Amino acid sequence: MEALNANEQREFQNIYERKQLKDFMTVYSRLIQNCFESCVNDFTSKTLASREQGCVMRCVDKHQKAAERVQLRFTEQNVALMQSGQIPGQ
Amino acid sequence: MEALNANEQREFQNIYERKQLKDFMTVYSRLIQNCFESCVNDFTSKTLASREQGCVMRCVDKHQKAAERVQLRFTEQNVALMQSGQIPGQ
Amino acid sequence: MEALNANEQREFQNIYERKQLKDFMTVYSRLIQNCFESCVNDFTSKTLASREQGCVMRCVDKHQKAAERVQLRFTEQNVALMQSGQIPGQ
Amino acid sequence: MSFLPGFGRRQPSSAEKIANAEAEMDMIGEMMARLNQSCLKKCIQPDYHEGDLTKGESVCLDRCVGKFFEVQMKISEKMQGDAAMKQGM
Amino acid sequence: MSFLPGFGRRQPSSAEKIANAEAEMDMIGEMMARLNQSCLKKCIQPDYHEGDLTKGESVCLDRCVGKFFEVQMKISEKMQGDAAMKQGM
Amino acid sequence: MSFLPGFGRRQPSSAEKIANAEAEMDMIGEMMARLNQSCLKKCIQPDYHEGDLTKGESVCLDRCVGKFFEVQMKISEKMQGDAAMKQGM
Repeated sequence: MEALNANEQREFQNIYERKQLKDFMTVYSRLIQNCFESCVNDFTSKTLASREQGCVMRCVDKHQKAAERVQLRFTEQNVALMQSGQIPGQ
Repeated sequence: MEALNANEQREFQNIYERKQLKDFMTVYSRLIQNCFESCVNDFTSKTLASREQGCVMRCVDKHQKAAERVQLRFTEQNVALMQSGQIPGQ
Repeated sequence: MEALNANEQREFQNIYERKQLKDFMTVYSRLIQNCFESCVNDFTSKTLASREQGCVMRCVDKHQKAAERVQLRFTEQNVALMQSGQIPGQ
Repeated sequence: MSFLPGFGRRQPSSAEKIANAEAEMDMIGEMMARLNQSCLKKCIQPDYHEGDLTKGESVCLDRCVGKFFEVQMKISEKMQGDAAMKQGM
Repeated sequence: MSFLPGFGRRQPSSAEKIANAEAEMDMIGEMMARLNQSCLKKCIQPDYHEGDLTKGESVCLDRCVGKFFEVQMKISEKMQGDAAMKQGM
Repeated sequence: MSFLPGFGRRQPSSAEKIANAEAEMDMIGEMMARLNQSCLKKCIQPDYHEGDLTKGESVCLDRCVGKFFEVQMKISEKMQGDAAMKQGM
Protein backbone atom coordinates (compact mmCIF):
# COMPACT_ATOMS: atom_id res chain seq x y z
CA MET A 1 0.00 0.00 0.00
CA GLU A 2 1.20 3.54 -0.75
CA ALA A 3 2.06 5.51 2.38
CA LEU A 4 -0.71 7.85 3.59
CA ASN A 5 0.04 11.08 5.43
CA ALA A 6 -1.76 11.99 8.66
CA ASN A 7 -4.77 13.67 7.02
CA GLU A 8 -5.19 10.86 4.55
CA GLN A 9 -4.94 8.31 7.35
CA ARG A 10 -7.74 10.04 9.24
CA GLU A 11 -9.96 10.01 6.19
CA PHE A 12 -9.12 6.37 5.45
CA GLN A 13 -9.86 5.48 9.07
CA ASN A 14 -13.36 6.93 8.66
CA ILE A 15 -13.93 4.98 5.45
CA TYR A 16 -12.53 1.85 7.14
CA GLU A 17 -14.87 2.19 10.13
CA ARG A 18 -17.90 2.63 7.84
CA LYS A 19 -16.90 -0.45 5.87
CA GLN A 20 -16.35 -2.51 9.03
CA LEU A 21 -19.87 -1.59 10.13
CA LYS A 22 -21.33 -2.44 6.71
CA ASP A 23 -19.47 -5.77 6.66
CA PHE A 24 -20.70 -6.61 10.15
CA MET A 25 -24.29 -5.91 9.03
CA THR A 26 -23.81 -8.24 6.07
CA VAL A 27 -22.29 -11.03 8.15
CA TYR A 28 -25.08 -10.61 10.73
CA SER A 29 -27.92 -10.75 8.20
CA ARG A 30 -26.29 -13.63 6.29
CA LEU A 31 -25.98 -15.56 9.57
CA ILE A 32 -29.68 -15.05 10.29
CA GLN A 33 -30.56 -16.20 6.78
CA ASN A 34 -28.30 -19.26 6.87
CA CYS A 35 -29.42 -20.51 10.25
CA PHE A 36 -33.07 -19.81 9.41
CA GLU A 37 -32.80 -21.82 6.18
CA SER A 38 -30.95 -24.72 7.83
CA CYS A 39 -33.11 -25.01 10.95
CA VAL A 40 -36.64 -23.83 10.20
CA ASN A 41 -38.69 -26.14 7.98
CA ASP A 42 -42.07 -26.54 9.66
CA PHE A 43 -44.63 -24.05 8.39
CA THR A 44 -47.67 -25.83 9.78
CA SER A 45 -47.10 -23.65 12.84
CA LYS A 46 -46.80 -19.90 13.43
CA THR A 47 -44.03 -19.92 15.99
CA LEU A 48 -40.64 -21.60 16.33
CA ALA A 49 -40.64 -25.15 17.65
CA SER A 50 -38.15 -25.69 20.50
CA ARG A 51 -36.01 -28.00 18.31
CA GLU A 52 -35.89 -25.28 15.65
CA GLN A 53 -34.86 -22.73 18.24
CA GLY A 54 -32.17 -25.00 19.68
CA CYS A 55 -30.85 -25.66 16.18
CA VAL A 56 -30.66 -21.91 15.47
CA MET A 57 -28.66 -21.23 18.67
CA ARG A 58 -26.18 -24.03 17.94
CA CYS A 59 -25.96 -22.93 14.32
CA VAL A 60 -24.99 -19.40 15.38
CA ASP A 61 -22.36 -20.75 17.82
CA LYS A 62 -20.92 -23.09 15.20
CA HIS A 63 -20.76 -20.37 12.52
CA GLN A 64 -19.05 -17.92 14.87
CA LYS A 65 -16.47 -20.42 16.08
CA ALA A 66 -15.76 -21.58 12.54
CA ALA A 67 -15.38 -17.98 11.31
CA GLU A 68 -12.94 -17.23 14.18
CA ARG A 69 -10.81 -20.22 13.26
CA VAL A 70 -10.83 -19.38 9.56
CA GLN A 71 -9.89 -15.77 10.37
CA LEU A 72 -6.96 -17.03 12.46
CA ARG A 73 -5.65 -19.31 9.71
CA PHE A 74 -6.26 -16.60 7.07
CA THR A 75 -4.12 -14.14 9.04
CA GLU A 76 -1.35 -16.74 9.49
CA GLN A 77 -1.35 -17.45 5.76
CA ASN A 78 -1.20 -13.74 4.90
CA VAL A 79 1.72 -13.20 7.27
CA ALA A 80 3.55 -16.21 5.81
CA LEU A 81 3.00 -14.90 2.28
CA MET A 82 4.25 -11.40 3.11
CA GLN A 83 7.36 -12.86 4.75
CA SER A 84 8.11 -15.04 1.73
CA GLY A 85 7.72 -12.00 -0.53
CA GLN A 86 4.81 -13.43 -2.46
CA ILE A 87 1.55 -11.48 -2.12
CA PRO A 88 -1.21 -12.99 -4.29
CA GLY A 89 -2.15 -10.65 -7.09
CA GLN A 90 0.96 -8.46 -6.80
CA MET B 1 -32.84 7.34 13.76
CA GLU B 2 -31.37 10.70 14.75
CA ALA B 3 -33.49 13.66 13.67
CA LEU B 4 -32.41 15.31 10.42
CA ASN B 5 -32.95 18.99 9.73
CA ALA B 6 -34.49 20.22 6.46
CA ASN B 7 -31.22 20.36 4.48
CA GLU B 8 -30.14 16.96 5.72
CA GLN B 9 -33.55 15.53 4.87
CA ARG B 10 -33.25 16.82 1.31
CA GLU B 11 -29.85 15.24 0.91
CA PHE B 12 -31.01 11.98 2.46
CA GLN B 13 -34.04 11.99 0.15
CA ASN B 14 -31.68 12.13 -2.85
CA ILE B 15 -29.60 9.27 -1.51
CA TYR B 16 -32.78 7.33 -0.73
CA GLU B 17 -34.13 7.79 -4.27
CA ARG B 18 -30.84 6.63 -5.81
CA LYS B 19 -30.87 3.55 -3.57
CA GLN B 20 -34.48 2.75 -4.41
CA LEU B 21 -33.57 2.86 -8.08
CA LYS B 22 -30.51 0.66 -7.55
CA ASP B 23 -32.56 -1.83 -5.49
CA PHE B 24 -35.25 -1.95 -8.18
CA MET B 25 -32.57 -2.71 -10.79
CA THR B 26 -31.25 -5.56 -8.63
CA VAL B 27 -34.71 -7.01 -7.99
CA TYR B 28 -35.49 -6.73 -11.72
CA SER B 29 -32.30 -8.45 -12.89
CA ARG B 30 -32.55 -11.13 -10.17
CA LEU B 31 -36.15 -11.82 -11.29
CA ILE B 32 -35.00 -12.26 -14.89
CA GLN B 33 -32.22 -14.60 -13.77
CA ASN B 34 -34.45 -16.68 -11.47
CA CYS B 35 -37.24 -17.17 -13.97
CA PHE B 36 -34.77 -17.88 -16.77
CA GLU B 37 -33.05 -20.55 -14.69
CA SER B 38 -36.32 -22.15 -13.56
CA CYS B 39 -38.09 -22.14 -16.91
CA VAL B 40 -35.55 -22.37 -19.73
CA ASN B 41 -33.81 -25.71 -20.11
CA ASP B 42 -33.94 -26.61 -23.79
CA PHE B 43 -30.84 -25.47 -25.68
CA THR B 44 -31.45 -27.61 -28.75
CA SER B 45 -33.31 -24.57 -30.06
CA LYS B 46 -32.41 -20.90 -30.56
CA THR B 47 -35.67 -19.33 -29.44
CA LEU B 48 -38.02 -19.75 -26.48
CA ALA B 49 -40.53 -22.61 -26.70
CA SER B 50 -44.10 -21.52 -25.90
CA ARG B 51 -44.12 -23.61 -22.70
CA GLU B 52 -40.90 -21.87 -21.60
CA GLN B 53 -42.44 -18.48 -22.33
CA GLY B 54 -45.63 -19.34 -20.43
CA CYS B 55 -43.56 -20.55 -17.48
CA VAL B 56 -41.58 -17.29 -17.43
CA MET B 57 -44.75 -15.15 -17.41
CA ARG B 58 -46.30 -17.17 -14.56
CA CYS B 59 -42.97 -17.14 -12.71
CA VAL B 60 -42.86 -13.33 -12.84
CA ASP B 61 -46.48 -13.08 -11.62
CA LYS B 62 -45.84 -15.53 -8.80
CA HIS B 63 -42.66 -13.79 -7.67
CA GLN B 64 -44.29 -10.36 -7.67
CA LYS B 65 -47.36 -11.51 -5.75
CA ALA B 66 -45.20 -13.38 -3.22
CA ALA B 67 -42.95 -10.34 -2.74
CA GLU B 68 -45.98 -8.10 -2.17
CA ARG B 69 -47.32 -10.45 0.51
CA VAL B 70 -43.94 -10.76 2.22
CA GLN B 71 -43.56 -6.95 2.16
CA LEU B 72 -46.99 -6.60 3.81
CA ARG B 73 -46.18 -9.09 6.58
CA PHE B 74 -42.68 -7.57 7.03
CA THR B 75 -44.21 -4.12 7.59
CA GLU B 76 -46.76 -5.54 10.06
CA GLN B 77 -43.98 -7.28 12.00
CA ASN B 78 -41.87 -4.10 12.10
CA VAL B 79 -44.81 -2.04 13.37
CA ALA B 80 -45.57 -4.66 16.05
CA LEU B 81 -41.93 -4.65 17.15
CA MET B 82 -41.74 -0.86 17.40
CA GLN B 83 -44.94 -0.79 19.44
CA SER B 84 -43.65 -3.43 21.83
CA GLY B 85 -40.43 -1.43 22.23
CA GLN B 86 -38.19 -4.17 20.89
CA ILE B 87 -36.33 -3.28 17.67
CA PRO B 88 -33.98 -6.09 16.59
CA GLY B 89 -30.39 -4.98 16.95
CA GLN B 90 -31.12 -1.91 19.09
CA MET C 1 -27.67 8.16 -22.16
CA GLU C 2 -27.73 11.95 -21.81
CA ALA C 3 -24.80 13.68 -23.49
CA LEU C 4 -21.92 14.55 -21.13
CA ASN C 5 -19.66 17.54 -21.72
CA ALA C 6 -15.87 17.24 -21.58
CA ASN C 7 -15.54 17.79 -17.82
CA GLU C 8 -18.34 15.37 -17.07
CA GLN C 9 -16.81 12.81 -19.39
CA ARG C 10 -13.50 13.04 -17.55
CA GLU C 11 -15.20 12.50 -14.21
CA PHE C 12 -17.29 9.63 -15.58
CA GLN C 13 -14.14 8.07 -17.03
CA ASN C 14 -12.61 8.03 -13.54
CA ILE C 15 -15.70 6.44 -12.04
CA TYR C 16 -15.79 3.94 -14.93
CA GLU C 17 -12.14 2.94 -14.39
CA ARG C 18 -12.71 2.42 -10.66
CA LYS C 19 -15.75 0.26 -11.40
CA GLN C 20 -13.88 -1.79 -14.00
CA LEU C 21 -11.21 -2.48 -11.40
CA LYS C 22 -13.79 -3.42 -8.75
CA ASP C 23 -15.60 -5.68 -11.23
CA PHE C 24 -12.35 -7.38 -12.19
CA MET C 25 -11.63 -8.04 -8.49
CA THR C 26 -15.07 -9.58 -8.08
CA VAL C 27 -14.74 -11.76 -11.19
CA TYR C 28 -11.25 -12.83 -10.05
CA SER C 29 -12.31 -13.77 -6.51
CA ARG C 30 -15.49 -15.49 -7.74
CA LEU C 31 -13.36 -17.54 -10.18
CA ILE C 32 -11.06 -18.63 -7.36
CA GLN C 33 -14.07 -19.59 -5.22
CA ASN C 34 -15.86 -21.49 -8.02
CA CYS C 35 -12.85 -23.50 -9.13
CA PHE C 36 -11.86 -24.20 -5.52
CA GLU C 37 -15.35 -25.51 -4.74
CA SER C 38 -15.55 -27.63 -7.90
CA CYS C 39 -12.08 -29.15 -7.76
CA VAL C 40 -10.91 -29.37 -4.16
CA ASN C 41 -12.65 -32.01 -2.06
CA ASP C 42 -9.94 -33.94 -0.23
CA PHE C 43 -9.23 -32.52 3.21
CA THR C 44 -7.31 -35.54 4.50
CA SER C 45 -4.26 -33.71 3.15
CA LYS C 46 -2.76 -30.25 3.72
CA THR C 47 -1.70 -29.49 0.16
CA LEU C 48 -3.31 -29.72 -3.28
CA ALA C 49 -3.23 -33.12 -4.97
CA SER C 50 -1.98 -32.97 -8.57
CA ARG C 51 -5.43 -33.96 -9.91
CA GLU C 52 -6.97 -31.09 -7.90
CA GLN C 53 -4.39 -28.68 -9.30
CA GLY C 54 -4.95 -29.87 -12.87
CA CYS C 55 -8.70 -29.48 -12.40
CA VAL C 56 -8.27 -25.92 -11.13
CA MET C 57 -6.14 -24.91 -14.13
CA ARG C 58 -8.62 -26.39 -16.61
CA CYS C 59 -11.51 -24.83 -14.68
CA VAL C 60 -9.94 -21.37 -14.98
CA ASP C 61 -9.34 -21.88 -18.74
CA LYS C 62 -12.88 -23.08 -19.28
CA HIS C 63 -14.44 -20.21 -17.32
CA GLN C 64 -12.39 -17.59 -19.15
CA LYS C 65 -13.16 -19.00 -22.60
CA ALA C 66 -16.86 -19.32 -21.77
CA ALA C 67 -16.98 -15.74 -20.45
CA GLU C 68 -15.29 -14.45 -23.63
CA ARG C 69 -17.85 -16.22 -25.79
CA VAL C 70 -20.79 -14.98 -23.69
CA GLN C 71 -19.38 -11.42 -23.82
CA LEU C 72 -19.19 -11.67 -27.63
CA ARG C 73 -22.77 -12.88 -27.99
CA PHE C 74 -23.98 -10.31 -25.39
CA THR C 75 -22.44 -7.47 -27.41
CA GLU C 76 -23.97 -8.79 -30.65
CA GLN C 77 -27.40 -8.97 -29.00
CA ASN C 78 -27.09 -5.42 -27.63
CA VAL C 79 -26.10 -4.06 -31.05
CA ALA C 80 -29.02 -5.90 -32.69
CA LEU C 81 -31.42 -4.47 -30.10
CA MET C 82 -30.20 -0.90 -30.53
CA GLN C 83 -30.53 -1.21 -34.31
CA SER C 84 -34.07 -2.50 -34.07
CA GLY C 85 -34.93 0.38 -31.75
CA GLN C 86 -35.81 -1.81 -28.78
CA ILE C 87 -33.58 -1.36 -25.72
CA PRO C 88 -34.77 -3.55 -22.83
CA GLY C 89 -36.15 -1.41 -20.06
CA GLN C 90 -36.48 1.79 -22.09
CA MET D 1 -28.42 1.77 16.80
CA SER D 2 -26.24 3.00 19.63
CA PHE D 3 -22.92 1.79 18.30
CA LEU D 4 -23.05 3.92 15.15
CA PRO D 5 -20.03 6.20 14.77
CA GLY D 6 -20.34 9.61 16.44
CA PHE D 7 -23.26 8.73 18.68
CA GLY D 8 -23.01 9.56 22.34
CA ARG D 9 -19.52 11.03 22.25
CA ARG D 10 -20.33 14.40 20.73
CA GLN D 11 -22.88 15.98 18.41
CA PRO D 12 -22.69 13.99 15.16
CA SER D 13 -22.02 16.12 12.10
CA SER D 14 -24.47 16.44 9.21
CA ALA D 15 -22.44 14.03 7.13
CA GLU D 16 -22.39 11.52 9.97
CA LYS D 17 -26.13 11.79 10.63
CA ILE D 18 -26.86 11.18 6.97
CA ALA D 19 -24.38 8.30 6.82
CA ASN D 20 -26.01 6.75 9.90
CA ALA D 21 -29.47 7.09 8.36
CA GLU D 22 -28.08 5.46 5.22
CA ALA D 23 -26.57 2.58 7.20
CA GLU D 24 -29.86 1.95 8.98
CA MET D 25 -31.74 2.01 5.69
CA ASP D 26 -29.23 -0.41 4.15
CA MET D 27 -29.64 -2.81 7.08
CA ILE D 28 -33.43 -2.90 6.81
CA GLY D 29 -33.20 -3.31 3.04
CA GLU D 30 -30.70 -6.16 3.32
CA MET D 31 -32.79 -7.99 5.91
CA MET D 32 -35.91 -7.55 3.74
CA ALA D 33 -34.13 -8.94 0.68
CA ARG D 34 -32.85 -12.03 2.52
CA LEU D 35 -36.23 -12.63 4.15
CA ASN D 36 -37.83 -12.47 0.69
CA GLN D 37 -35.26 -14.84 -0.80
CA SER D 38 -35.60 -17.38 2.04
CA CYS D 39 -39.38 -17.41 2.18
CA LEU D 40 -39.76 -17.68 -1.59
CA LYS D 41 -37.37 -20.62 -1.49
CA LYS D 42 -39.23 -22.29 1.39
CA CYS D 43 -42.78 -21.71 0.16
CA ILE D 44 -42.90 -21.45 -3.65
CA GLN D 45 -42.37 -24.52 -5.84
CA PRO D 46 -40.42 -23.59 -8.98
CA ASP D 47 -42.83 -25.27 -11.44
CA TYR D 48 -45.02 -22.18 -11.89
CA HIS D 49 -48.23 -23.91 -12.96
CA GLU D 50 -50.09 -20.67 -12.31
CA GLY D 51 -49.29 -17.02 -11.69
CA ASP D 52 -51.43 -16.51 -8.57
CA LEU D 53 -50.42 -17.62 -5.09
CA THR D 54 -52.21 -20.77 -3.91
CA LYS D 55 -53.83 -20.73 -0.47
CA GLY D 56 -51.06 -22.99 0.82
CA GLU D 57 -48.32 -20.73 -0.51
CA SER D 58 -49.98 -17.66 1.04
CA VAL D 59 -50.26 -19.23 4.49
CA CYS D 60 -46.69 -20.53 4.24
CA LEU D 61 -45.36 -17.07 3.38
CA ASP D 62 -47.20 -15.49 6.32
CA ARG D 63 -45.79 -18.00 8.79
CA CYS D 64 -42.36 -17.86 7.20
CA VAL D 65 -42.11 -14.10 7.76
CA GLY D 66 -43.21 -14.53 11.39
CA LYS D 67 -40.68 -17.28 12.06
CA PHE D 68 -37.90 -15.34 10.31
CA PHE D 69 -38.52 -12.39 12.66
CA GLU D 70 -38.52 -14.74 15.64
CA VAL D 71 -35.17 -16.16 14.53
CA GLN D 72 -33.79 -12.65 14.04
CA MET D 73 -34.90 -11.66 17.53
CA LYS D 74 -33.50 -14.76 19.22
CA ILE D 75 -30.14 -14.33 17.47
CA SER D 76 -30.05 -10.63 18.37
CA GLU D 77 -30.76 -11.44 22.04
CA LYS D 78 -28.11 -14.17 22.01
CA MET D 79 -25.45 -11.88 20.54
CA GLN D 80 -26.22 -9.10 23.00
CA GLY D 81 -26.03 -11.65 25.81
CA ASP D 82 -22.67 -12.95 24.55
CA ALA D 83 -21.31 -9.39 24.25
CA ALA D 84 -22.49 -8.58 27.80
CA MET D 85 -20.78 -11.72 29.15
CA LYS D 86 -17.53 -10.81 27.43
CA GLN D 87 -17.60 -7.38 29.07
CA GLY D 88 -18.22 -9.01 32.44
CA MET D 89 -21.36 -6.94 33.03
CA MET E 1 -34.20 5.33 -19.11
CA SER E 2 -36.92 7.92 -18.78
CA PHE E 3 -37.67 7.40 -15.11
CA LEU E 4 -34.18 8.36 -13.94
CA PRO E 5 -34.20 11.23 -11.41
CA GLY E 6 -34.09 14.72 -12.92
CA PHE E 7 -35.01 13.71 -16.43
CA GLY E 8 -37.76 15.60 -18.16
CA ARG E 9 -38.62 17.93 -15.33
CA ARG E 10 -35.73 20.37 -15.70
CA GLN E 11 -32.15 20.33 -16.97
CA PRO E 12 -30.34 17.63 -14.97
CA SER E 13 -27.26 18.88 -13.14
CA SER E 14 -23.75 17.59 -13.85
CA ALA E 15 -23.84 15.41 -10.77
CA GLU E 16 -27.20 13.98 -11.83
CA LYS E 17 -26.08 13.29 -15.40
CA ILE E 18 -23.03 11.45 -14.14
CA ALA E 19 -25.07 9.53 -11.56
CA ASN E 20 -27.54 8.52 -14.29
CA ALA E 21 -24.71 7.34 -16.56
CA GLU E 22 -23.37 5.36 -13.59
CA ALA E 23 -26.76 3.79 -12.92
CA GLU E 24 -27.11 2.74 -16.55
CA MET E 25 -23.60 1.27 -16.54
CA ASP E 26 -24.35 -0.61 -13.31
CA MET E 27 -27.52 -2.06 -14.81
CA ILE E 28 -25.77 -3.36 -17.93
CA GLY E 29 -22.93 -4.76 -15.80
CA GLU E 30 -25.32 -6.53 -13.44
CA MET E 31 -27.32 -8.06 -16.31
CA MET E 32 -24.08 -9.23 -17.95
CA ALA E 33 -22.86 -10.85 -14.73
CA ARG E 34 -26.13 -12.72 -14.15
CA LEU E 35 -26.28 -13.81 -17.78
CA ASN E 36 -22.75 -15.15 -17.46
CA GLN E 37 -23.54 -16.99 -14.22
CA SER E 38 -26.73 -18.56 -15.61
CA CYS E 39 -25.30 -19.67 -18.91
CA LEU E 40 -22.15 -21.14 -17.35
CA LYS E 41 -24.39 -23.07 -14.96
CA LYS E 42 -26.65 -24.31 -17.78
CA CYS E 43 -23.96 -25.19 -20.30
CA ILE E 44 -20.68 -26.09 -18.56
CA GLN E 45 -20.33 -29.37 -16.62
CA PRO E 46 -18.19 -28.84 -13.51
CA ASP E 47 -15.85 -31.79 -14.15
CA TYR E 48 -13.35 -29.79 -16.22
CA HIS E 49 -11.84 -32.64 -18.23
CA GLU E 50 -10.31 -30.05 -20.55
CA GLY E 51 -9.69 -26.33 -20.62
CA ASP E 52 -11.14 -25.59 -24.07
CA LEU E 53 -14.85 -25.29 -24.78
CA THR E 54 -16.35 -28.33 -26.51
CA LYS E 55 -18.48 -27.79 -29.62
CA GLY E 56 -21.57 -28.66 -27.59
CA GLU E 57 -20.72 -26.15 -24.85
CA SER E 58 -20.08 -23.42 -27.43
CA VAL E 59 -23.41 -23.93 -29.20
CA CYS E 60 -25.21 -24.11 -25.84
CA LEU E 61 -23.66 -20.82 -24.69
CA ASP E 62 -24.68 -19.07 -27.93
CA ARG E 63 -28.28 -20.23 -27.63
CA CYS E 64 -28.35 -19.52 -23.90
CA VAL E 65 -27.41 -15.86 -24.45
CA GLY E 66 -30.10 -15.52 -27.13
CA LYS E 67 -32.79 -17.08 -24.93
CA PHE E 68 -31.74 -14.99 -21.93
CA PHE E 69 -32.23 -11.82 -24.00
CA GLU E 70 -35.61 -13.08 -25.19
CA VAL E 71 -36.66 -13.69 -21.57
CA GLN E 72 -35.43 -10.23 -20.60
CA MET E 73 -37.44 -8.65 -23.40
CA LYS E 74 -40.63 -10.56 -22.63
CA ILE E 75 -40.41 -9.66 -18.94
CA SER E 76 -39.71 -6.02 -19.77
CA GLU E 77 -42.77 -5.91 -22.10
CA LYS E 78 -44.91 -7.59 -19.45
CA MET E 79 -43.89 -5.14 -16.73
CA GLN E 80 -44.47 -2.15 -18.97
CA GLY E 81 -47.87 -3.58 -19.88
CA ASP E 82 -48.75 -4.13 -16.20
CA ALA E 83 -47.67 -0.56 -15.34
CA ALA E 84 -49.76 0.84 -18.22
CA MET E 85 -52.81 -1.11 -17.03
CA LYS E 86 -52.40 0.19 -13.49
CA GLN E 87 -52.35 3.76 -14.81
CA GLY E 88 -55.50 3.09 -16.80
CA MET E 89 -53.85 4.09 -20.07
CA MET F 1 -0.88 -3.61 -6.69
CA SER F 2 0.99 -2.03 -9.55
CA PHE F 3 -1.92 -1.69 -11.93
CA LEU F 4 -3.94 0.60 -9.66
CA PRO F 5 -4.84 3.92 -11.32
CA GLY F 6 -2.27 6.69 -10.90
CA PHE F 7 0.60 4.51 -9.82
CA GLY F 8 3.92 4.93 -11.59
CA ARG F 9 2.83 7.61 -14.03
CA ARG F 10 2.88 10.59 -11.69
CA GLN F 11 2.42 11.28 -7.96
CA PRO F 12 -1.05 9.92 -7.10
CA SER F 13 -3.33 12.52 -5.52
CA SER F 14 -4.70 12.19 -1.98
CA ALA F 15 -8.07 11.06 -3.32
CA GLU F 16 -6.36 8.45 -5.49
CA LYS F 17 -4.18 7.13 -2.67
CA ILE F 18 -7.20 6.74 -0.43
CA ALA F 19 -9.23 5.13 -3.22
CA ASN F 20 -6.37 2.68 -3.86
CA ALA F 21 -6.15 1.79 -0.16
CA GLU F 22 -9.93 1.27 -0.22
CA ALA F 23 -9.70 -0.98 -3.28
CA GLU F 24 -7.01 -3.09 -1.64
CA MET F 25 -9.04 -3.39 1.56
CA ASP F 26 -12.12 -4.38 -0.45
CA MET F 27 -10.15 -7.09 -2.25
CA ILE F 28 -8.86 -8.65 0.95
CA GLY F 29 -12.33 -8.45 2.51
CA GLU F 30 -13.97 -10.08 -0.50
CA MET F 31 -11.42 -12.91 -0.58
CA MET F 32 -11.87 -13.48 3.16
CA ALA F 33 -15.65 -13.65 2.81
CA ARG F 34 -15.52 -16.17 -0.04
CA LEU F 35 -12.92 -18.26 1.76
CA ASN F 36 -15.17 -18.31 4.82
CA GLN F 37 -18.22 -19.27 2.76
CA SER F 38 -16.42 -22.07 0.90
CA CYS F 39 -14.74 -23.61 3.93
CA LEU F 40 -17.91 -23.54 6.03
CA LYS F 41 -19.69 -25.27 3.15
CA LYS F 42 -16.96 -27.89 2.77
CA CYS F 43 -16.36 -28.63 6.45
CA ILE F 44 -19.50 -27.95 8.52
CA GLN F 45 -22.53 -30.26 8.28
CA PRO F 46 -25.75 -28.24 8.50
CA ASP F 47 -27.36 -30.40 11.21
CA TYR F 48 -25.92 -28.44 14.12
CA HIS F 49 -26.02 -31.15 16.77
CA GLU F 50 -23.73 -29.01 18.92
CA GLY F 51 -22.44 -25.46 19.00
CA ASP F 52 -18.73 -26.24 19.37
CA LEU F 53 -16.49 -27.28 16.49
CA THR F 54 -15.66 -31.01 16.44
CA LYS F 55 -12.04 -32.04 16.08
CA GLY F 56 -12.74 -33.17 12.53
CA GLU F 57 -14.36 -29.85 11.59
CA SER F 58 -11.42 -27.92 13.08
CA VAL F 59 -8.80 -29.89 11.14
CA CYS F 60 -10.88 -29.62 7.98
CA LEU F 61 -11.14 -25.84 8.31
CA ASP F 62 -7.37 -25.50 8.83
CA ARG F 63 -6.58 -27.54 5.73
CA CYS F 64 -9.32 -25.85 3.74
CA VAL F 65 -7.82 -22.41 4.34
CA GLY F 66 -4.38 -23.68 3.32
CA LYS F 67 -5.67 -25.26 0.13
CA PHE F 68 -7.73 -22.17 -0.73
CA PHE F 69 -4.58 -20.04 -0.53
CA GLU F 70 -2.72 -22.55 -2.69
CA VAL F 71 -5.49 -22.38 -5.30
CA GLN F 72 -5.42 -18.57 -5.17
CA MET F 73 -1.66 -18.54 -5.70
CA LYS F 74 -1.72 -21.02 -8.59
CA ILE F 75 -4.48 -19.07 -10.34
CA SER F 76 -2.64 -15.79 -9.79
CA GLU F 77 0.57 -17.27 -11.28
CA LYS F 78 -1.37 -18.68 -14.21
CA MET F 79 -3.05 -15.37 -14.99
CA GLN F 80 0.21 -13.46 -14.77
CA GLY F 81 1.79 -16.04 -17.08
CA ASP F 82 -1.09 -15.73 -19.56
CA ALA F 83 -0.83 -11.93 -19.51
CA ALA F 84 2.94 -12.09 -20.07
CA MET F 85 2.45 -14.44 -23.03
CA LYS F 86 -0.12 -12.10 -24.59
CA GLN F 87 2.36 -9.21 -24.37
CA GLY F 88 5.01 -11.36 -26.02
CA MET F 89 7.44 -10.78 -23.15
